[in-house]
Amino acid sequence: MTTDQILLLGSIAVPAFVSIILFSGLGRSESFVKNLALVGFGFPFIAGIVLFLNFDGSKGGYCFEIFHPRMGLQELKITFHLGLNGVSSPLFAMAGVVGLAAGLTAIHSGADRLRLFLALLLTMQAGLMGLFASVDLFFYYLFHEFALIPTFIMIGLWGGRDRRSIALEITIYLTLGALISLGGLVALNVMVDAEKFDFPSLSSALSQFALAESTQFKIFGLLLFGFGILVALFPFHTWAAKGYECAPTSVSMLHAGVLKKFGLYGLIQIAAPLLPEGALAWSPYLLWLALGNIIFVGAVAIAQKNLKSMVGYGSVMHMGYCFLGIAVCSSLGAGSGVMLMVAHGLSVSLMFLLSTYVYKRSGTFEMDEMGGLGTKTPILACFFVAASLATIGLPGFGNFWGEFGVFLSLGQNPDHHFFLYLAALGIIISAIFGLRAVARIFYGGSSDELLEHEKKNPITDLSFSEILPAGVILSALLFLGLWPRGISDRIDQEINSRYSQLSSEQSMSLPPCCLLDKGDLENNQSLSIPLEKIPSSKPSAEK
Amino acid sequence: METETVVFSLLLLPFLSALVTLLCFRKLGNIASLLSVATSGGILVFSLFLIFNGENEVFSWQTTWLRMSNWELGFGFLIDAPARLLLFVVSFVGFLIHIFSLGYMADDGAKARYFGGLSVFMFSMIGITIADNLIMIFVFWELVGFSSYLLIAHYFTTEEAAQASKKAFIVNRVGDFGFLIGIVLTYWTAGTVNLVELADLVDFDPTIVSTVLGLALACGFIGKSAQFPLHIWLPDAMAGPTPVSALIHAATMVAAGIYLLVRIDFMFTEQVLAFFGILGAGMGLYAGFCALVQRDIKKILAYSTLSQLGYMTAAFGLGMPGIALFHLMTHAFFKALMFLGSGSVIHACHHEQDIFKYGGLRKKMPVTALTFLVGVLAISGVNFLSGYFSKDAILLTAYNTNMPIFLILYVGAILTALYMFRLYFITFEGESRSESASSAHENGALMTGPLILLAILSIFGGYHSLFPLAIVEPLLPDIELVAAMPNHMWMIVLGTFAWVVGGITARNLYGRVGEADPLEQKTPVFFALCQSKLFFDQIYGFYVQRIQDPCARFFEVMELLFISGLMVRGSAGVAGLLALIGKAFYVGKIHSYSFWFVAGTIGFLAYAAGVFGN
Amino acid sequence: MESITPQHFLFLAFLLFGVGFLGVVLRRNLLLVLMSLELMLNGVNIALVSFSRTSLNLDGSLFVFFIMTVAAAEVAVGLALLVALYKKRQSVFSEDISLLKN
Amino acid sequence: MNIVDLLFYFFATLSVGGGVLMVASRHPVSAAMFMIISLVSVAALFVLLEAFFLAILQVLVYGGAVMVLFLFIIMLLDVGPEGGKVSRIKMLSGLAGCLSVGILIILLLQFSGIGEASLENWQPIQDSEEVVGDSLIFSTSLKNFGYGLFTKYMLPIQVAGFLLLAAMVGVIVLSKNANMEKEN
Amino acid sequence: MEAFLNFSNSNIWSEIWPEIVLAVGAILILGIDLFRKNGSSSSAGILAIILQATLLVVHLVDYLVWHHTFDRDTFSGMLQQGIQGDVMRSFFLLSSLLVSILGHQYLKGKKLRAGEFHHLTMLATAGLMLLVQSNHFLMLFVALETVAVCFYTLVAYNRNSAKSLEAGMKYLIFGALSSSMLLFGIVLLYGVAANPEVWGASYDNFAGQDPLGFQYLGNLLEANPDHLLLRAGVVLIIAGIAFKIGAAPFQIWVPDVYHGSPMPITAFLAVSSKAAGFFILVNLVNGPFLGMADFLLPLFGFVATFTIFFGNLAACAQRNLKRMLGLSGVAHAGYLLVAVMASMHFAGDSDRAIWVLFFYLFVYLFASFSVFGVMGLARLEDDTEHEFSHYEDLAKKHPWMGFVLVSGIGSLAGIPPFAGFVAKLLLITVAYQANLYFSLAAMVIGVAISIYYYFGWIREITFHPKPSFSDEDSEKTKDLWLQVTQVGVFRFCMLSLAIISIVLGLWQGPFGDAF
Repeated sequence: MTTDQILLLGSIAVPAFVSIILFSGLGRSESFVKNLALVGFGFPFIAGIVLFLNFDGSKGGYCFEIFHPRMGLQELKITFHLGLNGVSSPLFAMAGVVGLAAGLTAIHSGADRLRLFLALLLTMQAGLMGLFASVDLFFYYLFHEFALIPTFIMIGLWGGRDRRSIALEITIYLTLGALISLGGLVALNVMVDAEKFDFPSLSSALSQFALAESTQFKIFGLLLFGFGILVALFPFHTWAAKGYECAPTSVSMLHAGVLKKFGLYGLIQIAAPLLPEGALAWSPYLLWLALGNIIFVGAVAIAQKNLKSMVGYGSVMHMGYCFLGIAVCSSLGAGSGVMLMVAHGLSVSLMFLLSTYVYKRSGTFEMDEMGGLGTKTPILACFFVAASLATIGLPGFGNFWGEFGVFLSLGQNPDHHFFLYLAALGIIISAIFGLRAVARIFYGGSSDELLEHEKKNPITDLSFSEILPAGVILSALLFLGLWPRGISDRIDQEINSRYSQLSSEQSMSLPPCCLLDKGDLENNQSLSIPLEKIPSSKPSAEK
Repeated sequence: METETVVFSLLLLPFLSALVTLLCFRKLGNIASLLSVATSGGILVFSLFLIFNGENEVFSWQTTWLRMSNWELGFGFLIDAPARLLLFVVSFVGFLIHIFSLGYMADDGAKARYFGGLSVFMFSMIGITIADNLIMIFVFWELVGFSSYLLIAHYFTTEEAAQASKKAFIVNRVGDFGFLIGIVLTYWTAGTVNLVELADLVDFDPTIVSTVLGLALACGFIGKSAQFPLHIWLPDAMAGPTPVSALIHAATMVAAGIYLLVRIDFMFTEQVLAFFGILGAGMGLYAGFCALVQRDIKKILAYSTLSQLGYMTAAFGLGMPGIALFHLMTHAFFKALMFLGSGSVIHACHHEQDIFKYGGLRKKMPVTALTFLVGVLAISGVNFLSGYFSKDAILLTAYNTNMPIFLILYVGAILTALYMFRLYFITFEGESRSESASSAHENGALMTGPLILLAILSIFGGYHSLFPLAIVEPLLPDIELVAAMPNHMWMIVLGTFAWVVGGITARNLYGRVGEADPLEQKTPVFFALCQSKLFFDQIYGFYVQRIQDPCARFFEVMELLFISGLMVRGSAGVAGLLALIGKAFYVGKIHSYSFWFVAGTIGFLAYAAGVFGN
Repeated sequence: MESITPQHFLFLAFLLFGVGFLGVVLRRNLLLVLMSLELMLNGVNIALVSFSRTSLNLDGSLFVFFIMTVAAAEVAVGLALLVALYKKRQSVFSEDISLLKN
Repeated sequence: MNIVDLLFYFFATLSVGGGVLMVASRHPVSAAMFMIISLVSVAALFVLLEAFFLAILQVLVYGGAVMVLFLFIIMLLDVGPEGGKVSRIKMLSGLAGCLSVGILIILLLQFSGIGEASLENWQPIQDSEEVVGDSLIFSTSLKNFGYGLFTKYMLPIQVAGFLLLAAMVGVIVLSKNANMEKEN
Repeated sequence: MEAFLNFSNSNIWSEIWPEIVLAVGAILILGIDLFRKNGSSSSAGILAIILQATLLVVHLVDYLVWHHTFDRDTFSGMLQQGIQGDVMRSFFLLSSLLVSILGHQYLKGKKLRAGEFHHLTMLATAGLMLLVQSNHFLMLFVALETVAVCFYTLVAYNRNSAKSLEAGMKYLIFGALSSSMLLFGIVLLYGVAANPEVWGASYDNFAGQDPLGFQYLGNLLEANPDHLLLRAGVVLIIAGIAFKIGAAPFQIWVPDVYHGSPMPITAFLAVSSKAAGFFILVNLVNGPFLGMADFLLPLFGFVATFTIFFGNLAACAQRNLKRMLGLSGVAHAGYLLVAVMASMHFAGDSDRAIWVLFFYLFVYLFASFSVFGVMGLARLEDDTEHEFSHYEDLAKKHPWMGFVLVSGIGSLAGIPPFAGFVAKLLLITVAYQANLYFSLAAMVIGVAISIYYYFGWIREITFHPKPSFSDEDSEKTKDLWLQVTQVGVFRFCMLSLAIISIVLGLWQGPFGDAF
């Protein structure tokens, strides 16, 4: 085993092991618990970053593979198979970053029964790291469940208002989603006669015996709606805002930031490449639903007066872009979707973190009862403005590239132009609610309620332990925004090979410049063939 | 020195300055301000180096920024003639305004934030200037919007600034929405967004461009340059500090829209150009009327900016991008001058902005008054001042090519003189009409120095031959075209007539005023009409309050009612109802249970007998 | 036995079975319910014996023997239960024996 | 119609009639009496079918043991006729019961008409035949009966023994005095 | 005489040695109990536990080490023995061992006599073991009735409680009703099988065949899948078995009987009785009834769907936990019916689905006994009235009980780390392979609904009932729970059940690749 493989395995095993220690009740002192938990969150972070940097996508496929054929159900061809590829390694690193931030927040949250809280959160972290590291589809699902179940418990135990009923509702809703997607995965397992139940085997099996289009349509539909419920696809999104509003901050961060990417990851990495015809057949419907996310949920977000539910709806809204990226069925769309997933994971967890900071100072999430916090907490205001602008897709933050790429991919096919126009409206909608929140919370004068609250609880600016998690996430976002190539190259390499089937059908609509050599343009006198006559099948990838 | 090193330094200097300010000097306003001013000085030096070093050649440099599937985005620079001009304007005016800010913001509590914001602005503005592709322009375009947002919200504790900053950003986003779509469409029709390649491609195959594409791209310009119908944010943006208004909302950022048009002028069809002509002329006239009745000194200047931007647009629409740039340059000088002058006045009068509360300031602030007068004369088109050359070039072009546009522009010119002289007379002449005005006195050299420099430029800025060729190179072809046009004499007469009429009318009307506006007393209906600004603010207010927010609430209700209610709760309710029915079967009596067995047996046997059609 | 066919016996068996079922469904007296159950078993017995006879196969008749054993055992347990219940509830009517319900 | 037919119809009517009367009678004792009539007529039908041993068993086990047990319990508990007035709900549920069981019976009777039995004459019983293989031949003699039980059905018969044991233990458990257990 | 000898020689009693040992042991326990007139009856319990544990181990060693895996007919075709029967035998032995352990604890608490209890439990288990191996309808009937008679008494075992007696009465009446239906079904099959010509069934080679044996009936049904009388017989038999497994529309007795029975017997009913029913059903539909698969599948589909929905929906509204578990058991029966359907679909390769069924049953056993075991520890006034509120904060008061209970519920609900998830996964897989999409959809919806009540219970156990910022008076409520720390064996058993649930969820071992 190389160091990298140990890191990969450790990023799952260390948090899991720490959480077992915490569950078992060893070590009484609080500082021991906190330090141990820090180790549990720190290791995946370091592993994520190191593996991200060490990742070498030039060969394509998976790196740092760990394979164990005897672990898992032989019957269903399930094997234990870990590894990272171009799509999963950025997400893996993102999970590490958000996990550390959430962990730091939890450690300093002062929740009662902190040991249990940290233990559950670490279980979740282990699941999240495992999710993105799994090559085998069953373990991918299993790790997701490992991350999902602590969420319910944590919402139920440490949640806000109505936590018990909301925990129940979310549990039922998400279990339904998880079951449907499990059904889809099982269908894939059954229908494809592959050697193993992981992506490479499935795709090589499918390349020999492709499934019929109707079968693909059904399986993709199952996966789409199953994953869709988990990702809060319109109109199955109502659990999200409610749940995030109620959940403790660290849980909201991990769930909205990382866990929710499970479904999108599944669609981009597995469903669409394996079932290209199914994806194409579903694409028109998915486009409409994604539009529902952007326009409908966006409008709902505008109407919110509660900060946390606004953030919740906002995050649901931005999921619509990722779905659009999937719906266009091109490598550009999917790749941009992945970039957006990474950036969105960071930005939305930052938003949840900051709204809790605001809550700590103002004692409320109602935006009407705040105002003028900017003078009292300039650093918080600074972070909040940055996070809001990141969320609404300001260039310089990672979200912009994802969104822009999605828009660009929508432009490729003239049939999608209608969706391009409406989806682009989202940049206005998100600006409206994002800036409105900033204005209501930080600008203007303080409301009477806030002044009243301030008398009892003096408002202080962010402390170092609060800046640290926010700073970690924000710098990651800035890195993505300023040097998008850092992740786009990896994603591109992987996605291009996965989506080769899909994009071959769309090369017709490639722009003329891609079909021309640059040299021809410069001395265009020598070019005597009219543009129309250039054969349209000439592939673009051969640059 | 390698050119690309210089370009990178030029771009990164303000960025680093902003970053350092953010991280280290948040609480040390003085250091931050000095850093920022030094930065702007550095920018000026680098810019001049670039302008004069390039031997008038086009410099371009490129690297891959992002590669995704078949989309490859370069991060590159293109420093050609228009870029040099704008680089000069931005760095020079920017530098002066930085210096002015030192005085103006001397006792502000949040100097660090202010100067940090200025640095961000310089960074993004330079980015727009030297970007070599549309997506990069878009990136910096948005960043400029962000810095504008940041600086408008400088006095964020006031409700006005909070709303204005939000409005500016959102309205700009509306424009960017179209711009974005335009870029996407451009990419998929042309296959590139690189300006040079695009130009070559259009040259090679003119069918690529279309009216729709042009209009979509123009949306960005409309938003940023505050043209109809997205002009509403600019007057509100005056809530920011005055130097910011001078720099961003008068001299540079709003002009970036025109610059964008110039950069992609090959993308516009005849129809789009005609549209620009009408749009610009209309804006010139409309903003003039609005400026005529304003009481806030900065708002008058803001509307005047709108009007002058209209002139530039019209010039571009008439097919004279060089002239538009020319006016951009002169306008940058005199409008910055006037804004800074107004800043000087405001600063002296303890942030009083109502012109009817001023009066008689000429004696108390002679330098400011004099330089301001230069600005007024320049913008009114007084002969042989800078504004005269650029504006008359526009009018002459219009006269020779498009009579209706000329007529509109000409009325606008008279109006310009009228409201500018009105501003001058009410502010500087007559008696002091308030406590703050009477106690005003001249500001220090940090503030008057830039005024004087700008005044000199406002006087001589129109003589393009005075400038080094490297700067004015892009103007020359169009200026020569205009010079070759007929009716020069006739235009001199008409031009002189315009400013004389405006000036005399203003003298008569406003020479001696009280607290009330004499125009309101004489023609109340006309005044009210002008004051209403054709109800645009009301329309937007109506849209927000009566359409957008109710819509959002409606969607929220729909969500609660149908999705969360009917779909989720409803299915839960149905399940609950069924559960209760299921529970109701359990009455505990044996004979009622035995009915299930009867029913089951009947059902099974019936199935066996084929009753259900098997 | 000339005109009597196995159908006749089957018919009779069904009738007895049905009548027994009717008793189970209708009667509230648990004693009578138990009796009705016996009646149902009797119906089964008739059918069995007639089948056994028509096919000259002894298995059916042997089966009857077992059914009788089972019936007796069931009745014994049932009546013991009934007596115990009666001691608790002073009733053998099914509407009185309905503690277990929602 | 010969005498056998007549006997069949007679006993068939008697057994079904007894059953119906049993179900309909209000007093448990009279119900038990009707039940005995029904059971004995079933025994008679067994005789018609030449299953003499089973007929005797029927009378002994059912008529003798089971029904006596029933009567004992009826006496012991001193159960009276089913109570009081017939309420509307009871009427309705009774009606529904009759109706549904009626449907059930009709449905069942449908099945009995199946196949158009081709049996013209009942085959005579060959008592003397030796038992061969797994199939046991119908016989009136006890010998064959015992033979079947103790060869082929050896295991079931043992299990049936345990069944009776279980029933016995069950009855003991259920009828032991509760208080005595408490003392233990 | 020669024939007699032939028959006798085929009766190799050693083939059913576990059953014999159990039956003899049962009599032994009864005898010991008789002689110990008033002593504490715990010795009977301990004896039963030791006996069954030893038997279980020996039996496992017997068939796992000595590999009696071939299928064989014994007792002149009464039984068919083989690997599946052996697995089910160990299933019943394990289950009855656990019932004895639970019962031991229970009887001590209730001060009830132990001898008869263990006697009947062991007899019932012996009966169940014969039941699943029977290859002949007469054997099936007799074994079934033996089990039933034992159960009638066991359900009413707590004769001090009117509820227990009432449950016994209800179980008896409906049991008798359903067994007469089953019987009638058997008789109809027999009637046609013994003389096919009379009933217009086409089968000529019937001489010398056993008309109640499975093989012959299988051939007959395959030849006459449209014969109405045969169909009536088949559906009546299925109706009788549907009662046993608690499938709709014969599910109505389930909650009442579960409600009134003593806790160990509830578990026994839920696990063993149901498992036996399912195994018979699988045996029948893959043996004699296979020829009618096309006829039966729609019926099963309807029954499974109805069962799933009825069980889950009715369970949602329950406040009484025993009733709720009963109804959830109904829902589980529905899921298992899907596996039964899948096994019919595979015609010829039905083993896959059957092994899935086995795995599910084992998982269900572990989970149910965890749940009922912990529930049996509650010291309630009336031990049938378990409500959600009794379980408030159990995990905090008694972590190990909370752990066992949550693992049991989690496994029943099919939450991933627990074995129930893998069982459901396998079930979904075989259902998908058999193209049972409609039932699959019903199953998925049903599982989602079931989360409501399972999670509601887990919520009570783990989530602090009051908001975390105002937790006073949690000590005020009396602790309902026995301190069973001193009962090491019991605690050990419970914990190992929970751990097995988790281990099976992560590593399926022989089940993973046995089939």
